[in-house]
Amino acid sequence: MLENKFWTKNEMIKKVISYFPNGSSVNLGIGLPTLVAEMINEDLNIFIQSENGVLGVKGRPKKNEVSPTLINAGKETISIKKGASFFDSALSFGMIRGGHIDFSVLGGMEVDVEGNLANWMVPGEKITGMGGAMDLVNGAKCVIVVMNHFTKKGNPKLVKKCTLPLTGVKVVNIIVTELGVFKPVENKFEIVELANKITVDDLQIEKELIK
Amino acid sequence: MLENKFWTKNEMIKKVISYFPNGSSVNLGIGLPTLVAEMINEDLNIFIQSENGVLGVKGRPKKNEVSPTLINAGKETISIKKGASFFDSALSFGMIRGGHIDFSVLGGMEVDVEGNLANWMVPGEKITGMGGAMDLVNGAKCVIVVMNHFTKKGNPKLVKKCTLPLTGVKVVNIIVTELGVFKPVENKFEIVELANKITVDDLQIEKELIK
Amino acid sequence: MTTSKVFKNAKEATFDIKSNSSIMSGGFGLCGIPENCIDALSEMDINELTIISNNIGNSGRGLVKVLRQKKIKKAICTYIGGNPDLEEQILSNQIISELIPQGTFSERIRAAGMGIRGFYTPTGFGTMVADGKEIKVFDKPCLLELPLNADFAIIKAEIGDHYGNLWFKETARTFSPLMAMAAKTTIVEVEKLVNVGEIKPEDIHLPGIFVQRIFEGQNYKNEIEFLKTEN
Amino acid sequence: MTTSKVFKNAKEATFDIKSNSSIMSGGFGLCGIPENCIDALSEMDINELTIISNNIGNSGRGLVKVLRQKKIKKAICTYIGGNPDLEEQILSNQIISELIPQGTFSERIRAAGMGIRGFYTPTGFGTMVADGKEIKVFDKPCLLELPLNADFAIIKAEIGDHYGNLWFKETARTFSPLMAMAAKTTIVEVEKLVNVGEIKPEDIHLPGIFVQRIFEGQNYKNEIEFLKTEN
Repeated sequence: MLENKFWTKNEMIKKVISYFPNGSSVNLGIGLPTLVAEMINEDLNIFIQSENGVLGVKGRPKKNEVSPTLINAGKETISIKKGASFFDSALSFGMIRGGHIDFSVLGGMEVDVEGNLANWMVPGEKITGMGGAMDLVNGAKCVIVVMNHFTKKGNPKLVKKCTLPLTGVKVVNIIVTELGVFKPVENKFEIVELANKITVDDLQIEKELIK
Repeated sequence: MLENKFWTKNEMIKKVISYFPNGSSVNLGIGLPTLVAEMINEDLNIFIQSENGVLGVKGRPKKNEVSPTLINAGKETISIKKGASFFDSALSFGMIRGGHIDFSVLGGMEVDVEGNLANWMVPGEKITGMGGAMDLVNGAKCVIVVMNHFTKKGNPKLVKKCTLPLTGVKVVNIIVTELGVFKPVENKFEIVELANKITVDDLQIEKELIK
Repeated sequence: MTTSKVFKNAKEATFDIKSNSSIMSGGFGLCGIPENCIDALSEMDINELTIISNNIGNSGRGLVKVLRQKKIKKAICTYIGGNPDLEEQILSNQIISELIPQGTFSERIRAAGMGIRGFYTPTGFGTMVADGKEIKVFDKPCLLELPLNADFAIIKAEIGDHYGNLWFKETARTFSPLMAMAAKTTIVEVEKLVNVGEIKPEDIHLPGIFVQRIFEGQNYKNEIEFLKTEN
Repeated sequence: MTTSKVFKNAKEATFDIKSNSSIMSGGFGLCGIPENCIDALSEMDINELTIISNNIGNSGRGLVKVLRQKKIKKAICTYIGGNPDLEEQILSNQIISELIPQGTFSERIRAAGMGIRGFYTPTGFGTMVADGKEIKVFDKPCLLELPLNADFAIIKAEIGDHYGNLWFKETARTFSPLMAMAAKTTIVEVEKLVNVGEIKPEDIHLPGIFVQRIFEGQNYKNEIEFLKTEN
């Protein structure tokens, strides 16, 4: 079974976290990326921003500390760490768009060799909306896409050219899937690392797209 | 003596204040206009803004209440009233430029029949700088210029065409001098009111410029 | 001219909202939404509304109440995930929708309030969002984005005073102060209405000059969309 | 990579300011100015500075100290009244000056910090300020204004914590938070340095993400330019 060789979600998130230098700032997208807030080591002194207006997200609140006005961009209850701050959406996105956030970690539907990302709609079928994703990919210093390697139909999401409506053009720096870590470089996917016992064949990415 | 018929500074400021409806918001320029803050009746419930970042200026502080961090745009110590707020310069000027301030009261070197205003420099001689004046004249709903009627050389400051570098184009609504109240209307100065015993001749404005 | 901004309740404060009005509604998901004003809208005999709101309600609640009444002609928002009613009305063309990147959404609303007539941003370049927009190259190709304003803003704050000075709790601030700046008439509901002078002048999040009407709200649900706790 | 932003004093915090650096300096007149950093500049062997500050000091004090040392090559400011040293150096062409309307000055600095590549404003249309600028007509003719950034910002706050979260007193806030956003390296001096967590998260005026260095200042004069009191 190929699945047995896959990284778990926690292992994928650990790969993501391995990119963060001490003291850096990170915005986490909805879904899988929010796991970062729960798994990160406090000693790293990372400041997690959520675009609904908070810098200093810590993880989950204790049951008796839940507040309906303290949520992340996924509308989930959160807790904050010492030194956290709250602000309005213009400042929040200014922080993002002004280049003050070191890492944006977000999900993807497709990423292509040019670093183009699609993650907000499937025409005629599904509209999620771009939310803050278009701002994040153009504003953060480093964009990490963390996603399943394959679509529900079994096709790889790492493609030659995105077919879905784009979120951003030439914006993705790093891709983490359950099979490995990749970088779009010179119109190919550079393999940074593969999960244990995963082979290049397992990726099901066209050979000429692999660097 | 012509001077005996002039309005005093206090009378000029009273004329200015007579334009403010209950509850309106007012920005005061440096110099003479700041008298408004000292003379205004509290019952009028006017909110005075100073562009250095305060809404709710009251007047002068008591001696024992002076604070070096509580000043107006003229760098003079002030006091504030209940309901006052402090903010940064971007919000302060957004308040002005976004059309939220009802009245801008400021000084002038020249105003012409088109409502053009010059009040920030005399080339080669004197540079005051525009400070917030260019923003105020384009942002406030009503611009009131309060100034001496004559230059030091004795020429009227109400002119056919400004010769000094402009602060704003077609921006002045009302002019208050020690001789009267005027409005630039259809390329002339409409006389709204003259000080007691002042005649049209006393104004020394060219006849064809008077409506 | 009366200077009192204080109203009794949502019904009285929203008296002049009419069919075809454009309305900005504050909050994020169900957090910080103007519950009383939304209820008032749901009880009014109006339609063809343009609603400008990050989510237009979520999970069947908030503005979804008004959406299901088919009172909304046009929805201007940034995110539809978690709002299946909205997604369905959009996919079946029952509603006109305009999806805007959230940062551009915030900045366009701020621009309307702050007198900025247009601004350039790289956000959306090379995507559907760029369709029909003027492009100018700075360090990157950028889109010209225009101010977004409205007839009304309905927003909620934690504390407000009689002049309309506001203070927001935790992440409930979001778009609300910006919308207050951008709307012709801003209607604020607060958990707690206080006298002027009770909020420290440095700590006021929105000066009252941007607020036209204020009232103390009732029966807040303050619903949590996704409750997540430690283990 | 050390994560501590805390420095001992102005001299250590300004160590890498060099000749030809561009420096934004906060405050309005003498109110809220970074006195310690300005003193440090006056003691450094540097020149050809570009200074971006509302007044470049006033009444012989503040940045006038540096101005008189002829260390300033270019002054970008909004107001010269009350600063005869600056007026004289401008009129005698000893210094390059750029005078900007104060609202445009604020907004250009904010734009640099917030990633806005340009914006349109009617301020300055038909004046010398419009010279050479692109004009576009919206409801009124508007000028295209560009972001204003700098290598360093030196600012002062009343209270700051170790992460750089800041709180400003009364009217001392002015341009300082905006400059912190716009500069590559922001150096903050505070009356009082506190531990993280001591400023209420809602009441932080500037999140620490915009601050690179912070220290507790000494010997503040906090001079009053024009003392006016009741009768």
